Amino acid sequence: MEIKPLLEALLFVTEEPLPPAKLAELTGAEKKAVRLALKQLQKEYAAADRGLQVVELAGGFQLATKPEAAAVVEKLYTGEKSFTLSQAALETLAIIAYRQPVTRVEIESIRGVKVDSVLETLQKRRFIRVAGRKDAPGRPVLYGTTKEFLKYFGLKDLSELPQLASPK
Amino acid sequence: MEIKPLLEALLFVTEEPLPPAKLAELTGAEKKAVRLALKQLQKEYAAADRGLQVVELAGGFQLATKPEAAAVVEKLYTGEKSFTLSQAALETLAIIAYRQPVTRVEIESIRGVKVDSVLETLQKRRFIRVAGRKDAPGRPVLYGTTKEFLKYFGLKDLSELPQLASPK
Amino acid sequence: MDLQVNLPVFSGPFALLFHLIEKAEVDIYEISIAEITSQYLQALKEMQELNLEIAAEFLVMAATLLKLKSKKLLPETVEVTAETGEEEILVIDSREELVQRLLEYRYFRDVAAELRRCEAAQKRVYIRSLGGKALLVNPDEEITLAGVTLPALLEAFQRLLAERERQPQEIAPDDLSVQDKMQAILKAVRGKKDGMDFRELFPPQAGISEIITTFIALLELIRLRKIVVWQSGPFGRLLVMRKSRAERGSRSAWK
Repeated sequence: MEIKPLLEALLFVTEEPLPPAKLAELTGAEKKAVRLALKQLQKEYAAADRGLQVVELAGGFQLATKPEAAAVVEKLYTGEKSFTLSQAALETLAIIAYRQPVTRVEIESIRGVKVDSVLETLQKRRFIRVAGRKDAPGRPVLYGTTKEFLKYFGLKDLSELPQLASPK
Repeated sequence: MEIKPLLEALLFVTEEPLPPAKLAELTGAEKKAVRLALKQLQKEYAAADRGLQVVELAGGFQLATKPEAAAVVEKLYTGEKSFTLSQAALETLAIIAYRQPVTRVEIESIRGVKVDSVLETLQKRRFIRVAGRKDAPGRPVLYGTTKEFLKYFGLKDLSELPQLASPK
Repeated sequence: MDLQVNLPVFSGPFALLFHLIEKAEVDIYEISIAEITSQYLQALKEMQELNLEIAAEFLVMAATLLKLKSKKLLPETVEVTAETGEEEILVIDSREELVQRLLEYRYFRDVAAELRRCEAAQKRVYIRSLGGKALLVNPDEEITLAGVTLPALLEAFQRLLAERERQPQEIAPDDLSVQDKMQAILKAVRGKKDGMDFRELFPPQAGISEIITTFIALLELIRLRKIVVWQSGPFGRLLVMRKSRAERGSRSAWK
């Protein structure tokens, strides 16, 4: 089998986005050939008469449904994906994403509220992780975002975060 | 979205094969139109440069990988780059598979060599497990194969293994 | 109780302050401490009347605002000590600092709104999450082994082994590898259009070790989908043949 159909099969079965290096390892092909075939696949699936797409998430690739098919897919899976993050969680994530690595106190001073329980929830959901300790009195824990965070928001990498004018 | 891409998305996400009637209900299209679009999809995926196929199973339809991609897909799932069992391990495994439950001494008498370390490796890889103890002097441990063993050889489940009577 | 609450649940005191500033349509740089303080206190009162739980930080902010307000009324030199007992989250010493903090908060509030949009967009995209089931998506799996079930194959092997075990044992060469045997089997079935008998794979002179090695090689080849084993009828012979040839054959005839 050629490399493109092999990639198609892998992007289909995988539960996690697969980085090009991993795809090269699995197929035994050159990384360059993998990238080329990925581009080709992406283009083919982009056609209007296709219901799927090749998405790039958290540094990897994966097959997924197109948003236009969501209504029909949701009929099949009623009640799924009902989970939405609270405003408090979202604000906290926003601060961590842009200011990482960041301490709890720094987050609290921006949001004006305690964030202990929000941090706990976000860590449980694996949206954030402990990224080290700050070289400061008490050596407070530093937080950073995870791959799970990127996947949840459909982002390739951190550079894809919405670019807003900096405060002031 | 047209009906074909919608079907493609549905055949992609579904866990169970979807019958045409169900597909018609989900997409709101005529059953006849569904059948036509399914035919078309099936034809498109049948092309040699595709790694997936539209399969008809138990009266329903579903996307699946093509058999030619199976080796690569399995590599992803076993997570072992090029794991192959050693000759000694394979022989031991064969004896256990068809003679189970079997003791270490019985295996050794067939293979003519000590199998302590092989058994340890196989147990670590979870290909075999302790299946009980033999009602004999010293009550030696009896070994049997596991689900992992079946998966490695691409077999469905343990119930497919016949209850082989002990030899002699 | 009237459920027409026009106060949404605020994620923090800054969020409430922003709500008030936006409602009053005041430029953030132009806020008057006196006005914002009275509006803030009024909002807290409303929240209390609605029996909404008010987090401690909202009260600290109230104290902070009152401190700023009184500071403005007093001569610069007088030190105001509005002891809050709270942590340093909301230590704000001047109107300018309050504006600064509000701006910073607004930035992240806007980012959060962007993330909310991303969240909504991603919710419309579905991936497969069938886990291990993905391994079984190959419907040919059964056909690969079909005609023959694993039990049938193992029974055939067991019979063979039992037969040979009765024969005098010879010293089997130890250098036979499964890899070699796999090659040998592939070579043996090559060109055999109708497959070859399972038993032919095991030469009469083969010892137990070789039989086992051959059998494992056979399983490996089935696993790798290089060969298939078919049974010609319920009690017929087991036929081994190359996968590619089998594919071309009429598969349904064997179902």
